[in-house]
Amino acid sequence: DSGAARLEQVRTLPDRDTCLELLGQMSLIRRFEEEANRQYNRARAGGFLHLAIGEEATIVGTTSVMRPDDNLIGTYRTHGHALSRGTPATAVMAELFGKVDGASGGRGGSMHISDVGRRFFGGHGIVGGNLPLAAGLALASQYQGTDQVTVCMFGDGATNTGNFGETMNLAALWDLPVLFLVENNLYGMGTSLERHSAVTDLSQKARGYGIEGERVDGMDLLAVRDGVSTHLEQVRRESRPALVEAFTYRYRGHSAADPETYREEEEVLQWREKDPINRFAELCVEQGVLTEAEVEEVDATARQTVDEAVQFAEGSPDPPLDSLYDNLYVVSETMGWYAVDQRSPEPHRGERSSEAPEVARRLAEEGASRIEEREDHSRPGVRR
Amino acid sequence: DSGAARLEQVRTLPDRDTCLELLGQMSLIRRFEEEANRQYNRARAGGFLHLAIGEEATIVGTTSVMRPDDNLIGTYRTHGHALSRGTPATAVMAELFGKVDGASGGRGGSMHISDVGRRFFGGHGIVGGNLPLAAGLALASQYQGTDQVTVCMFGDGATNTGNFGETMNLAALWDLPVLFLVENNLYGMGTSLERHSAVTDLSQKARGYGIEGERVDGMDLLAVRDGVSTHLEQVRRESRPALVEAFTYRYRGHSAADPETYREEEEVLQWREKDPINRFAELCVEQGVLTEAEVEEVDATARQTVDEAVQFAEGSPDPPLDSLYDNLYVVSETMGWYAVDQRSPEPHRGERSSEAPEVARRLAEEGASRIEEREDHSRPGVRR
Amino acid sequence: MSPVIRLREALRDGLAEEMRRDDRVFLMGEDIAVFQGSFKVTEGLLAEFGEKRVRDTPISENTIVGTGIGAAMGGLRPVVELMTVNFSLLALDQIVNHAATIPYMFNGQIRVPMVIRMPGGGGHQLGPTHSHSFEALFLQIPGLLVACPSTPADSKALIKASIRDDNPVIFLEHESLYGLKGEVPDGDHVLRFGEAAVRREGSDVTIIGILKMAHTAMKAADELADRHGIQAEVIDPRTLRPLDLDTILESVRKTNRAVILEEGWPHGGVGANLSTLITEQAFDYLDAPVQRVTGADVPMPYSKRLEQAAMPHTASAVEAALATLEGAR
Amino acid sequence: MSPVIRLREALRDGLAEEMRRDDRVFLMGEDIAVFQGSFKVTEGLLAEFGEKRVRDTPISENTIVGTGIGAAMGGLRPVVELMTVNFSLLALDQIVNHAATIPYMFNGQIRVPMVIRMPGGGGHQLGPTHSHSFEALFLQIPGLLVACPSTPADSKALIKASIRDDNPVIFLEHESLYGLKGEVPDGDHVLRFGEAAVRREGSDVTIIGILKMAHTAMKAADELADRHGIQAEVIDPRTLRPLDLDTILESVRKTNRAVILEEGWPHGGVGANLSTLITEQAFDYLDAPVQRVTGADVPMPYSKRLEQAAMPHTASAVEAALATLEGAR
Ligand SMILES: Cc1ncc(C[n+]2csc(CCOP(=O)(O)OP(=O)(O)O)c2C)c(N)n1
Ligand SMILES: Cc1ncc(C[n+]2csc(CCOP(=O)(O)OP(=O)(O)O)c2C)c(N)n1
Ligand SMILES: [Mg+2]
Ligand SMILES: [Mg+2]
Repeated sequence: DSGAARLEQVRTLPDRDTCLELLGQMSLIRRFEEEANRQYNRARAGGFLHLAIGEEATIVGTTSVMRPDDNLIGTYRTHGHALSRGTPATAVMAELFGKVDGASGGRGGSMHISDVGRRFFGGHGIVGGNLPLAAGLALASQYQGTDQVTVCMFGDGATNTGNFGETMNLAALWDLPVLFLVENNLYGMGTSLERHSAVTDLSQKARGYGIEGERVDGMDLLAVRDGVSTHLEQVRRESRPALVEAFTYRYRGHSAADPETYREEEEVLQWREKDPINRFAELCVEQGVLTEAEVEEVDATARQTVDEAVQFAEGSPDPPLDSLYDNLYVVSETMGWYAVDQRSPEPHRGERSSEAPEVARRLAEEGASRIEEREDHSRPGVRR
Repeated sequence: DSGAARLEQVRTLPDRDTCLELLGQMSLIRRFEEEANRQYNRARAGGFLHLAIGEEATIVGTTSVMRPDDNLIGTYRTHGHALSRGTPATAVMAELFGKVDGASGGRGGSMHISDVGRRFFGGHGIVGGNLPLAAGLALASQYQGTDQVTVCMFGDGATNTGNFGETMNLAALWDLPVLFLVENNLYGMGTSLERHSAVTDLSQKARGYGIEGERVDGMDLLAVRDGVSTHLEQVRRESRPALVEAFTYRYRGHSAADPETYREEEEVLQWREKDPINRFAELCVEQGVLTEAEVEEVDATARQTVDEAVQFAEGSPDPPLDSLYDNLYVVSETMGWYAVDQRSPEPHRGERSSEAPEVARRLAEEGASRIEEREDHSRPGVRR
Repeated sequence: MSPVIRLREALRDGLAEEMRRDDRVFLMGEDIAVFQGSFKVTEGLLAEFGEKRVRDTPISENTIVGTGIGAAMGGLRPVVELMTVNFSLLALDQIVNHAATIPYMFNGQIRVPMVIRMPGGGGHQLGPTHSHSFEALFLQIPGLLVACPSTPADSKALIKASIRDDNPVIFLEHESLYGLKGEVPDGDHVLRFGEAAVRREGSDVTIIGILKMAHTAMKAADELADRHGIQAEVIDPRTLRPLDLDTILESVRKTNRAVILEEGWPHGGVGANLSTLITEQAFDYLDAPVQRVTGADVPMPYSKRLEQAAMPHTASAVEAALATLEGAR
Repeated sequence: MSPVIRLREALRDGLAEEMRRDDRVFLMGEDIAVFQGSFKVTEGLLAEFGEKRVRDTPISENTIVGTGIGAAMGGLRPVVELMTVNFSLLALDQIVNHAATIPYMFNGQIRVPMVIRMPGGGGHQLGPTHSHSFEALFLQIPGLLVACPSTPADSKALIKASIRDDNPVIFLEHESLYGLKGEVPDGDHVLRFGEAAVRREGSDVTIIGILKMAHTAMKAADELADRHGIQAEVIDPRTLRPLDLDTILESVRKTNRAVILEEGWPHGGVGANLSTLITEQAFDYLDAPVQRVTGADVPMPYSKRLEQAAMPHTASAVEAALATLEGAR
């Protein structure tokens, strides 16, 4: 197809500064994810942890051709998306630590990173849930007459959700300026593409709804940049949705708790051969744009940024307990008050924000019971 | 396409008895729907009333090539589907009247006709809701190793529901023996096809999920029979799903309460030209299979069947009030009891079945208040 | 005297006024534009505001709501109509996991100023899939506001408040009330959330009802006065989130008795919640257990006779009120 | 003595035994086969029963449940796993408008014998979209049975009952309890729906809790005894539909006090329903208003500290119990 054709031509690198920038972003994502995994195993980060190691070219290739005022929305695997949009590693790491300085104030965690100021609208835990939101963001741009494009990133498994068909149809019907970017890493959790999707050429699914699609090599930064920018600008020009399927792979398990019994080590090794970061770095050196030493330096910088992020996150305080009910509602003219206890004089325990500190004190005493829980079930996904 | 091609060949009529049978079924549906509308306007039938006048060839063309042990499931526009599956007109009319002898015991009404004995699994009020049910019925056949096929009928508007994409994918992925039959009558309520679906060739939507589709002339009984039987038997042989799009039209409003401001009378008249019943009757006479007189007689029989159905429905009693809670649960070994009042000694009013008759007596006294309601809002869909 | 109009017209006027007032306000939903709304609430709005601001959608509930959420995140103020509350079950993921959650989850970085209108309720023989009352479901969800007006004036004032408010609002309408006529004052009247209305003063028993049941409560109060010489105080909460519990408690502390009317199912219902709140806060004032009058615990049957038997009525409300007074007189 | 196994193993054994017993029983859900279940409940079942009876599905919640319903209508006995209860919101239309409704709507012509398993609950920092407790939502729906076991033995006996039962069953599991060990008697033990367990006898106050809260109730009872010399009776309803109100009322009539623990949101919750039922039926026996201990009225925050502050704990239960006894001693 045209994509494959173009692939051969686009071996020309952007200017040196851009190359440094791109390599830097991919390296940062890689090192950040590795560190996040360490911190998770040390129980500094809780919940589920979904790493994008191996998908760096898909992420950076996409975000690097977006305009700052374009919108981005993604899934629960979006540490890298935030980083490449410019969210400081400190804020992302602090979010994993559940700290007050986290990107979402410690409210969302790994699955719900957000940075609205940089037009990264999250970070969503419900598979397929971000598709209609993307359509809405695009509708807002269209309605307001701007030429912003909304990029909506989701996985191969998400193409089986009802939201996929509904949103493809609505976006096509209303000519919404949205680019759907499928991060096809060949698995939905432990279920391989051909075992979860009747049609494995995912762009064909979109075509059924009148949306043009193209597959790009998600392990090749230049190919992703070329494919995405081409469609992104077409979407911007013609205000019509498009779908790009980036063929990529996650080296790690679905989440940090994944025993990975569903695939062969051999398969993972083969994909590691195509490593997007090495591949790009080698190309830069080959073409004399960067030296080996500079490549080393880029990686060293990434490592240091991540180390600083960890220090920052460790130093950042927990959200204050009396902030428990903050930002649940906007109080205004039309809704002058709200009360977690429905204004009852004797609130039910656990309902009144001012009681939170009390609850906390109790918890301290209860430490034992909670520790026992932790031991036994704190990683619900893991076999014991 | 192949359908159009074949269309020209299939002008040969089946044997005389079959012709009589087919014409009889279409006439019965037509006369039944007309009478249902009259009864609705007399408030003998309540709720919403969705008529299939104009769609008789699509219905009969499909059901007449199914085996008695095949499964059928449809929408809220399925009086005709039940009739052509063999459900007595008396039972369907009694259901519209909400009587105890109704096909669903008066529990379901016009939108929820059912006749499980004849493998008509309803009659479903939620658009798109019957698609997964059909996949499940087909799975049961596959699991049990029978060669039954499940036919799932739904409208053009239903192809925009999340269930459509989800079910197409699952049916294709699991090779389920299900035939999806789209009754494309060009409108979802008051919204025309091109205003609700980005792709108006609905079979293309299914192709996106790996399901072959074909469009047939839904106003031509022979074309429907040919197209459906071809795909039905292929589904049976190969245990793979297929989709047939019957291009048809409803002469009447979406429901009896529809002012039809969204389409031109002219358009309706043009479609009436293609009337499926006249068309088939004329063909039968042309080819000397039936005489004018016989065609008249078929219609007269249909009218009489409908008159008898009305008499039967009028004579059938309301469901007894103390049956209000019947069939809510199956009581058995594993669930020895259930109580609408949670076995409380003093049930909340309206909760205990034995109280229902009391409630009824009260209602009689309250007549006035209810009548006022009727006047004012008993047809919520109608402008006042 | 203010003009007398129907509730559906009051809603339409409220929508139109807010659309004139704020360009960011737009409507989307199934058959709201060309068809003018299956209950004719949006009649005439396409003509006045055009296709950009009055948008027909495909039948895609979860995506319609989700698109509204995204549009709100993008700076617009969508009013989404779900044709009936029965179909909101298809959109509950977007309503709960997204609309209600995002402002809190992203720690106030962004808001979801949208309204989701939903007609509901029984009484028209629409059968088991089309007769739900889900007030009790929505009042559970933190992050949502829940409006349930019962009069034309409140409907207009509350839809205006809902559109101006920055929180996601579930706006419940009762299909039986669209034709209801009432005085609606001209001008820009906005009703704040969390302010119950005392529809009738009385000292013997407090009767609480929302939507259609607010009217049933008034009928019951009249009958109690006429036939039994009992003076009931009638309260219409008007919004369930936030809930004006103070006004309710004040009344119950005066009457020492309460009856709650709701059309929905009995278990975990609006009545169960209110009964618990009242009992917790006014236990020592209660001379009798709070009584609930609810719909029957069954899917709504189609048969008119069965449907009416399954629905709560004035007579049941009167009986419940009398039960709270047993022995008292 | 019976073997001691973990709750997840008890569930798996129950599933396996019923699958051996009845060929019509099969499992379907996301990642239950090759991945062996995200909480490892279905571990080993693909190996024993093969792909026909242990089926991985795409991520299509509404269709997964609907396909289960259709298969049940077609004569099979599906056990559908929704990966977590949080995603059940996407399937609620099929659960409520179809599974719960069809047997009634079609007047008993057909049944929907299926089980829908859903892990749920908070405490693992899964954040606002992944920590829901929806017991209060499902108990509202007529036509459904609702099971919520708290021990390995009950889990096995109830999953077996659920599979054999001809009604659609919502089977709720708590993610914190999968690792819990307990004695599970060998052999074919089936627990009937609607039979609460009295976990501990006591005369001073009745504490009621389900799922994880059943254990919190026991801890609170121990603390009440050790530190305050108060004897609490602890009841685990085990099923919410039907609900064994008799056992609860019997206890409350004895203790004259009740505390209800639940992890979910306070408004319209399990506690609100139980508190109302108890107050209505045992008003004259109550020496104090029924107390509720609930989760906080917020989407569940990720921060461990905030999450723990939002969840109910033993200390809150103890305090609530003491509140019912204020003045009494
Ligand atoms: C609606 C919904 N169902 C199930 C899940 C559980 N879940 C989380 S991620 C995932 C797999 C998604 O796979 P894919 O879309 O390919 O994205 P990937 O994780 O591979 O990036 C599943 C099933 C969920 N979060 N939301
Ligand atoms: C999920 C859902 N949304 C909306 C409705 C209201 N509604 C009933 S029929 C209908 C139009 C359906 O059109 P189509 O699928 O083309 O079937 P037709 O009525 O034309 O036969 C709508 C919107 C519904 N019943 N269910
Ligand atoms: Mg994937
Ligand atoms: Mg149609």
